[in-house]
Amino acid sequence: MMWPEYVTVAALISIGLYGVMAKKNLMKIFIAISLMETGVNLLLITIGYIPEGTAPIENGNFVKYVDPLPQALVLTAIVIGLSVTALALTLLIRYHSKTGTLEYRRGMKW
Amino acid sequence: MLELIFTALLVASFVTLFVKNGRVAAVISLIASLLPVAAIIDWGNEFGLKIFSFGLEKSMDFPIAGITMHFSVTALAWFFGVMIFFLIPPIMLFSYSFFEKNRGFFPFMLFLITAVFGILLASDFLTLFFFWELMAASSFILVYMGRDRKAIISYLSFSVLSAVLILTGIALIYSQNGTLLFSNVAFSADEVTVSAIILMIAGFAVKSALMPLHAWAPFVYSKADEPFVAFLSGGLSKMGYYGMFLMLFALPGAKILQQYFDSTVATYILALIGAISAFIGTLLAFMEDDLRKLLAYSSIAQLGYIAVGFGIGSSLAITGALFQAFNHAFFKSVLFLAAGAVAYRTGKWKISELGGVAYKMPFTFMAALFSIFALAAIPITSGFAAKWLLYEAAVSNKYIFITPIMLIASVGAFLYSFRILYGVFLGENRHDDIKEAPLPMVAGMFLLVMPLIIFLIFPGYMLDMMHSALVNAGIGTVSHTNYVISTGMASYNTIAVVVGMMIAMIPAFLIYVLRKHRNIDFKDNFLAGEPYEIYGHISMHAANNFYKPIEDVLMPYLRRGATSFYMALYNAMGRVSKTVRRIYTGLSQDYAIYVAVFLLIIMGWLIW
Amino acid sequence: MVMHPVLMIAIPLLSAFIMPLIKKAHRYFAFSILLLNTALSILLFAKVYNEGALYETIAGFSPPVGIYLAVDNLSALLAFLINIFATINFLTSRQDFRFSMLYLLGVAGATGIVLTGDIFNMFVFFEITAVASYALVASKKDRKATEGAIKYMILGSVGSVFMLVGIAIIYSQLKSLNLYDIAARISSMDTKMMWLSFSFLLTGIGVEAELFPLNGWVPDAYEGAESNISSFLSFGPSKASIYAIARLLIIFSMSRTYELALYLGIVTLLVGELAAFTQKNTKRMLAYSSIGQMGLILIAFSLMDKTSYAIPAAFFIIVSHASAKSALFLLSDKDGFGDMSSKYAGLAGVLSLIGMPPLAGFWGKWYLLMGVADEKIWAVAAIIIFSAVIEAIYFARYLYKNMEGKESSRNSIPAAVMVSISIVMGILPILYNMAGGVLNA
Amino acid sequence: MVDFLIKIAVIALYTTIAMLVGILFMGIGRKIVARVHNRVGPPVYQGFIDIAKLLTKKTNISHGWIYDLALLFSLTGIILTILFLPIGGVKLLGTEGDAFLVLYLLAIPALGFALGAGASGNPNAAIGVMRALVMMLSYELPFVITMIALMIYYDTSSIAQIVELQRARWAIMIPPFMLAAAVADMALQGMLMEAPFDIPTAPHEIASGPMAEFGGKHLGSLMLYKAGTIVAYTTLFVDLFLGGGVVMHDGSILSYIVNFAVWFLLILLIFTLSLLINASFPRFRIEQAFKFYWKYEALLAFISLIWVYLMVIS
Repeated sequence: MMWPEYVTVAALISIGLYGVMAKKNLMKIFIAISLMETGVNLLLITIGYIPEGTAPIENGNFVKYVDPLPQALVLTAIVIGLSVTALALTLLIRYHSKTGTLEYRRGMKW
Repeated sequence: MLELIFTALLVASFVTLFVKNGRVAAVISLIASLLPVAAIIDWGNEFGLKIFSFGLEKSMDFPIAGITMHFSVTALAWFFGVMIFFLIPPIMLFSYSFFEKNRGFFPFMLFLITAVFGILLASDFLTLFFFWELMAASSFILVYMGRDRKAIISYLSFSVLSAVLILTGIALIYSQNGTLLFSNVAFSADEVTVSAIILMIAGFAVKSALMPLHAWAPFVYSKADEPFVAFLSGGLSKMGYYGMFLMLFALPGAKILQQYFDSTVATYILALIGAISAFIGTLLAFMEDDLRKLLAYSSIAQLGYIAVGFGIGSSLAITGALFQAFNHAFFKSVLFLAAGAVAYRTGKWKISELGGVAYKMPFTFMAALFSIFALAAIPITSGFAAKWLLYEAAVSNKYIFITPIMLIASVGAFLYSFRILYGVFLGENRHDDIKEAPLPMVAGMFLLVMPLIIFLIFPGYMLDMMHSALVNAGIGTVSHTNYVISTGMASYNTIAVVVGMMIAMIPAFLIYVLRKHRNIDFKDNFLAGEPYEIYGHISMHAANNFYKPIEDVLMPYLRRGATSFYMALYNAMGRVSKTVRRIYTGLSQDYAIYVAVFLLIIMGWLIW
Repeated sequence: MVMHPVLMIAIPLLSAFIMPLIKKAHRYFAFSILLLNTALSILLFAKVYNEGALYETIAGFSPPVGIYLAVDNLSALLAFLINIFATINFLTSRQDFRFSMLYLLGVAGATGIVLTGDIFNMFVFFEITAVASYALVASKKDRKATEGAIKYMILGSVGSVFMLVGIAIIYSQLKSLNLYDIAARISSMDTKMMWLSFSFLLTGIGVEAELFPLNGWVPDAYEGAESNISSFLSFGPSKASIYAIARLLIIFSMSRTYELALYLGIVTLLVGELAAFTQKNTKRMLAYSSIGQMGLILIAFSLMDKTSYAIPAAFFIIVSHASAKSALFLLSDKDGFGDMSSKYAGLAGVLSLIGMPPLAGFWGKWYLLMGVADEKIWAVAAIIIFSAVIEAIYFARYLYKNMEGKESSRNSIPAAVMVSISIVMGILPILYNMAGGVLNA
Repeated sequence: MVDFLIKIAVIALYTTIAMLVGILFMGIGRKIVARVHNRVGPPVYQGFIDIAKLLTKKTNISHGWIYDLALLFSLTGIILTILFLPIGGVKLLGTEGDAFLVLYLLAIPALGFALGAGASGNPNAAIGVMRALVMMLSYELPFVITMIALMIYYDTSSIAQIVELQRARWAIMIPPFMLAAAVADMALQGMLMEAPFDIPTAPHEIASGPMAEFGGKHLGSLMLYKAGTIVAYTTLFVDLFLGGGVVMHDGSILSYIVNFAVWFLLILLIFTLSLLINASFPRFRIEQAFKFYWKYEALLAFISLIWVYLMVIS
């Protein structure tokens, strides 16, 4: 049982979610989202991790190794997260140029 | 051959969509609209109208890959076909002059005809419903061209209501029977079938503008193009009754209802609703100032009688109902067309603004006069025979509520008849610069008046035409000769009425002929020679608030009608909607909270 | 003819990145790619229809480890729909090469969601579509578009995180990402874990599939975006996602999940239709109406385990909604129907949405109510009737409001073509052998 | 053929007599009202003088063919109605139609009259017609209900048949029909347009109401129509409630004469009753009349109908 990892995952996602729910500043919201993504990446890694396992590379000592698939998944997820963050930042720049602030003010509603 | 007729109608519809000139489109439509008429005449050889035959098949299975649409003509469909398709060529003739530009009336009217043709020929529920919806769609487009907000909203919503009710009914029947073919459907007296029948009848009642599902009719009738409204009131409203007849008698729904409730209460309610429609419709009609709205309420009233007939359900009543349907198809079409012709020349709809049109448009007036006689059931047109049959049926079944309501509604018809006659056609001549409607219009109206006169003298022919439909449905027929209808209660001899009238006319005629008279403009008479111009600013036409005294008495009772109920419902829905929209606060933080809460809730629900 | 379904994903994906290189001819190039993709989807459908469901591995790994495409009748059809609508919709584009690029990415992603047989792959395609959509929404560059895109993005990212959590939970239990493999072994999962992963996945996908209450972004993004992009959103990502939810339901094939989906569908339907009822802004109204329609589709899918009408019903509602709503969004770029074709396209679109023949919506309504009546769920029937009437009212108002238009829309011809697809599908429901067997039973 | 000619002759004879009786009644009516008012009044044959004068006038003015329709329709319609009513047990065409037919035939002259009034172009005439029509709507409701009660009781709608079935006992002898007859008599008051329901013609108010513009042969024929209505309505009442005045059933010549005499006395009685009410009451406004008929009269009529219904089904 690797409870510290899972607790960390839960904490990261919860903090991120709290940030998304509570923060007014858009930058902070996107930081919170990044936090959530990190949390879920950690979750994936943790799932694939086997205590005292080696890297999944054939080198003679190929008996107990960590699951390679989650690592591949995490790589993909990180890339996606990066692209989302990049896009988010460009949008924030535009938002700032349109409204002069990053504090979210209600525009469209109902 | 049958599919050729469908194809030809659709092709004509498609072609007219691209014809800009109204006259050309009218000619194409007129020719196309003769096709179903020809088909009806051909089938007439089997059902009692022997004119000519070219050997059209009577049934057809039309497979579209996996689904087969079943078509076959029944005696009932044939009778309704006579009622509806004979209306269309005169209406098209009328439209020849009415539309200079083709604004979309002709293509969708032809589409509508195709749909009606399909409904009448359908012999399974899928085909019926498919064409029913096609009818709703194309008639909605025609309503849409009337450009009125209330008309569009009410027509579409009521059409959809009717469609979903019918569809639910069909689905229930299918789930009970596993078949959609009329011939294979076997009803049994259980809740599902009974609710299916009631749902479908409610759905059909929307189309026939039965109260309280009539709220769309005044708006639609008063705003769409006149030729279409003539067909809507004359033809399409009968489709609802076709469906009802199908459900109640052809597939014996009435018997099932009777078995299930162990009494005739369900059909009695239908009859009562019909009578109340007739009554309230009449009251609303004579207080109306807009000519088309008046005619709309009058349609609601006159159509109510048909429901009474179906509700009573005896052979007498159903004969009367079908007869009334036939009459209404023709006289109401003429009235709407006449209203259209008047508006075509004067551009006015308000009765209080019209007046004296009869002096300039005598032929239009004559056509309208005849149909008003039919509407008021005066025994010099066929309108009386139908109502007479209904009264006989109601009295012989000892319906003590329905009979007086029907009768008094019919008396009320005199009131609005006079409102039309006086307000529009008689009284002060306010239109010196108009002339008679164009020939095609007048010809169209007179063609439509013809049946009313023929079936005045020979109501027996009408009863012969519906004979096989009634026999097929297991309903007896009324004993009759060509001109005598006899029931258990009394008999009605049309020849006696006609000959008696000729005899009775002698003294009046002698007085009229023997004493010469000279014509004087009425202004000279009652103004006693004073120049009319000094009264120019005073209206000599007592048409504003014509029935004001009785309106004051009745209006408090009629104000809270079905329409205001629907309006209240609409407003309430609007308030609910505004509340619901508050959910979308526009704050992403709130949305994130929703997501989190949703996650927690479904997690909780699933795990515990 | 060698027909590998992966081509349908790979070709637009690759050509999307070629776009910046051929700035000048980008529109023709992108259009021909979309056309090619449509042709491929027809071939794919023909193949699947004749030979049955198709399972193709990619890059030589065999399942359950390798990436894997699974195509059955419905997914081939949806791929076809997405591609053909994308092709037609593309005709209206007036933006620069960046638009073409993002658009192709979005189409590739949506097609991928439909065709994939691997749950992580599905996630990746979701992200591709989503990122492309965020950017597309924002491409209008005004304040509203930016705001809509930001909201879309926030919710979409949260959703994707949840989806990934769900995938991780499944993987931790079954060590498999293959949908069929998961479906086969789902019962061996720990029940709590199973429900946990289902909740996360449903929440994640539900954001894209516009389910209530995850759809806060929908009205804002649809309102803010350019009209052809709103149109894209309504036939592309949303339809692919609702299909993904249907697959999810099949995988977790439990009566509780279907029940949940039914409730969710009903709530979504009611909220969407009611919210649309008084909405004055046309695009927003159409967006709310989309939400309602998604609810209807979900209701249809939720009856999958009970009645054979469910899938045809859902399919026809999808067709009707994808074609008609997209057409209406296309027409929403101008106030009112300025010319004949937009008028008739608008009319036909509305008639299809409220289920009138000969349009696809008719068959959707027919099969749905047949299914509901078959199951005798009266409350659902009543709610469908109620929402149909509500829908009729606000669409009638929409038609009235748009009756007169000063300027004719350049989108009117593509919109008319889109609607005519609904007509074709309505007249020939049967091409797909899905409507069969009802009358002949 | 001979039968047919005889029938035509009988019809002609009876209608002529009926019209003459009607004209006579007009004179009697004026005399009675005058006596109640303590005046001398015109002679009993004043009606004949008036009509003869009007029909022989040299200057006749018309306002077009629709205006002439009034003349044709009103006289034709009322004579036609009389043909379908059994008079003193003689069924002229009474077996060829029924009570419903008679109700609707009565509408022909009314509508023709209304057409003429409308065509005369005088707004006062239109207002008069409006009042007449509303009055019609008012009194028809109670009247129709009583008629339905009779039809249900005798299980026939034919007036001739109803007269036949009253051989043993006149309808008015049966308790519920006493009530019904009282109601119908009040309705008759409206039908004859006597006070308190005389607002449609409103003799002292708007220049004779609908007839404002009529003169010469038109007015003459309208007076004939008025005479006809007196006979028609009172006969209808007598046929429905008083057995048509039939007291002898053996079919001899004497029975015809006796029956005719009884019929004459009965309609005179009914008419006199109506005149006495007329002479002693002021006038209702139109909405008051409407309320009176639809509230109280209709209620009473309905009570009698339910009473009859219960009698029949038990």
